[in-house]
Amino acid sequence: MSGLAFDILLVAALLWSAARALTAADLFRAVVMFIVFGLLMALAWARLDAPDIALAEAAIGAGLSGALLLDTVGHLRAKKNGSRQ
Amino acid sequence: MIDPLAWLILLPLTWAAIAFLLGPTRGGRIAQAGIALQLVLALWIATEVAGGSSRQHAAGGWRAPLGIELLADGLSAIMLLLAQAVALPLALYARAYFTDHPAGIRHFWPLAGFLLAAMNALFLSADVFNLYVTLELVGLAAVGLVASDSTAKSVAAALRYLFATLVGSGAYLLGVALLYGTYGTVSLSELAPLVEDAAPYATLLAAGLMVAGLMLKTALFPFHFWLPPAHGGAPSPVSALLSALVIKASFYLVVRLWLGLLMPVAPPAAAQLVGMLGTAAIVWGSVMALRQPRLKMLIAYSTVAQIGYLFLFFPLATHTAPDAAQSALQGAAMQAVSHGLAKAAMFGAAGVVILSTGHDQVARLGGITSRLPLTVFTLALSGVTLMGLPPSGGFIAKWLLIDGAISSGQWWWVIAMIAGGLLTAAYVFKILRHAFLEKEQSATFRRLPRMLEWPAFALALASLAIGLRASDLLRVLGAP
Amino acid sequence: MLFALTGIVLFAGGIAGMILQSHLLRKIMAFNIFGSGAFLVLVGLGQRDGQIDPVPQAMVLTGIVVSVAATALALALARRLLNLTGEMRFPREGPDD
Amino acid sequence: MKTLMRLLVLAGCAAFVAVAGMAMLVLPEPPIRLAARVSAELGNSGVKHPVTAVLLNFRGYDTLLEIAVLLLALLGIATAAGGDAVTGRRLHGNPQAFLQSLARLLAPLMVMTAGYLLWAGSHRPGGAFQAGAVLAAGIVLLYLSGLLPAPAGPSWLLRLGLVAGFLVFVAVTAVPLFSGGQLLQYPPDMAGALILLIESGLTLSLGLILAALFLWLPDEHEEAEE
Repeated sequence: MSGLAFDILLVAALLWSAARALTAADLFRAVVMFIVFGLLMALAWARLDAPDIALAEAAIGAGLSGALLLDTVGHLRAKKNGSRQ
Repeated sequence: MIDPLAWLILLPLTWAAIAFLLGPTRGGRIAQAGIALQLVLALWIATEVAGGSSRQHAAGGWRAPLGIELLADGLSAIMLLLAQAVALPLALYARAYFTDHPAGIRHFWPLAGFLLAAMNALFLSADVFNLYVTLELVGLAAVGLVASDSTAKSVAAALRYLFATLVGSGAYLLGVALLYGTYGTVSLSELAPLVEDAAPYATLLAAGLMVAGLMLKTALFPFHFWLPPAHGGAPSPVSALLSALVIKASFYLVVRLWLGLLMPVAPPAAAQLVGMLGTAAIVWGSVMALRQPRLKMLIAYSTVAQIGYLFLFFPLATHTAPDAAQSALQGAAMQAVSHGLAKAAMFGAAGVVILSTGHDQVARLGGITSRLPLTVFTLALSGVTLMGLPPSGGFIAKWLLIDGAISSGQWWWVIAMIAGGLLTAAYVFKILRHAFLEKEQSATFRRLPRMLEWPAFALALASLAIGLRASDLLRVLGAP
Repeated sequence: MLFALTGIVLFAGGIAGMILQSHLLRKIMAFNIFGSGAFLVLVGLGQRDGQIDPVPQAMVLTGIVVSVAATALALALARRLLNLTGEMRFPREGPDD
Repeated sequence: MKTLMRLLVLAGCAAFVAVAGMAMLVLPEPPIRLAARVSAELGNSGVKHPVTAVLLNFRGYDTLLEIAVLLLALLGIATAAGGDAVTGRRLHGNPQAFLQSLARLLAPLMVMTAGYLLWAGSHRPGGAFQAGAVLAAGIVLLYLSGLLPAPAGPSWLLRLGLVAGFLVFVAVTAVPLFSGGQLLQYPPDMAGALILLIESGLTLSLGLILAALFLWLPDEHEEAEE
């Protein structure tokens, strides 16, 4: 039963982080929420008895994609600041 | 010994990787050799299929449902033949084009190799998940090609195309997930009897998702928004590849799924709706083509219109008499083939015009008839196919489709097709009228290598000649 | 089954985000979210009786790699567009020169 | 107008969720059980971990195409970066000393982890993809700390490294065709060894590809043309 309760919490957190990633006004926050979403997905895969996917999601899904996105936000900010000066 | 199915996929994969290693110059040579070999393999498969034997291949030696099966039947054989037959002249054309105008050559050959491998794999696969992977391969290769001259315009077009294709394959993948959840397999041959026996709502939903996703990828009206900038803005050899072949790949897949899997669950109203979208595409694409000031954009909108004809297949073949369905399939296949050849020729000719005059404004084409007579001839011949005049392949295609419409008692599609033919004539004659005008004072023409004009002309000639040899093509298609 | 239903919601939300958001980075995140939704349906529905099924798991592994490839390509194109136009959204359709 | 559009899209998505949710809840038992077939054939697959067996044996052909997808993305990125050669990202300022010592410490560990994951893949979760990701992280770290020189354009050797794993995979796929077999059909007693061969090649190439996906993104100050 505690398994089910955990799953429901996990699903709620997943949906919340996805919604925030899509709607957060600040781009940086949105990307951070997206990485949180990726890590929660890894947890969901673990709950679905899929450790291989959990590993891949954490490393590639949240890790690499997150790094790519964060780097791009940084790039975007640098660009904005540069053009203002 | 040599299994043509497997080699049609492995050969382009290999030369694509080697072309990446060797760089553009030597890569181009190896690519041409590879495509020539592929054409031989495709001809081999077509002859075998016409002789009445379809070929199968179980990847890894595992049969479905555990493994992935490859299958070549009449429809696959024709599409394979079309892809290699268009690719070979285009490869010759591309080498000449990029020698003259090197922007965008850097990764052209490996991208084109992966694109061909992906399309061949798509035409041969009999496994819906494997088809998803091939769809993504086709999409990413095409996007890479669109972006290849990396100007703001082409990058924006590539990105728009990328998002469209990703949404399309996402919907397709969700459909696959629902099918797997319902039946426990992704093999087409295993799924077909199961779907016929029992179709819960999930199957219907999966069918809708897959067909809608593929329509987005085929740029059927109103999902065509991404096509004109992508096809009109890319370097000409790329435009030719995309317009002639890439959209046909996703169209082929809709037909394959419809005939082999989804027809029993498809409501007739859905087929009528698809036909109406096809009609809207014909009208809208042609009208927009007529209004384009640039030659390549005109040709790109013409593709939007010609896609419409392909989709008339669905109302004609769904829950109609067998002979009507038969002519509908034959008509759609002929349309795919003749449009593929003619459109590759047209974009090729447009590329010649751009390299020679430095622009592709339709209104400033005056004088090209005396300077580039072969290219004008190419435009005219491929125009004949698009309009559907005899004896072209386009004529046979439209004739078969009209036959299917009449024998299934759906005369209203005939009106759509005839109106489409007239509109096509309008934009083809717009090009020719300007081409035959006197040369403007300011216009300058550059001399071009011969290997630029001839491949495009050969393609245009083939689109006409295919009408004379239609019976051979239909024999390949008709085989079980 | 719970996860499969979540997958459907994520898919629909991701598609909505893809259509409604104009910023390219958000579109790319939306793509990843609806992709994850489809993956959850694939595994969640395949294992709805609680038995482990390695086939959809392997498919999702393939799918994740494909998504990352597409994400990286989309970001590269978006950054190139940013460098060329200074914006991270699609330029308005202008008249063709 | 815009709010209307937004409402329409959201309503459409909500309707889709309702319909799809209902359709999934009333789903009957699937008639085919692939999981059982995988366990039945696991003994002939050359590995003990079912996911690896599916990924590199039963559906290995999917995986071959998936590597092609990665290479394609890389080609697209190199194309989008523009210019005559990929210059890659440039380091701004000197990396701190602590980052360098951290990288010196972590890099060998990461190579070992990658090796372990690769080896583990045959009998438990892990495999070429996870190993490749760790390797890629190591390469990026070495690069960011300034220990690895920036690639001055994709040299012949680097390009070879990028496609080597793929070419090994294609070769293993093609070899059985010459003796009348099917593509990617392993002889049963060599399946384990061949899968390990493919995975080793892939780990190296995936590490490089994934790192390159990150390092080749177009950077801001290199646009001199036009």
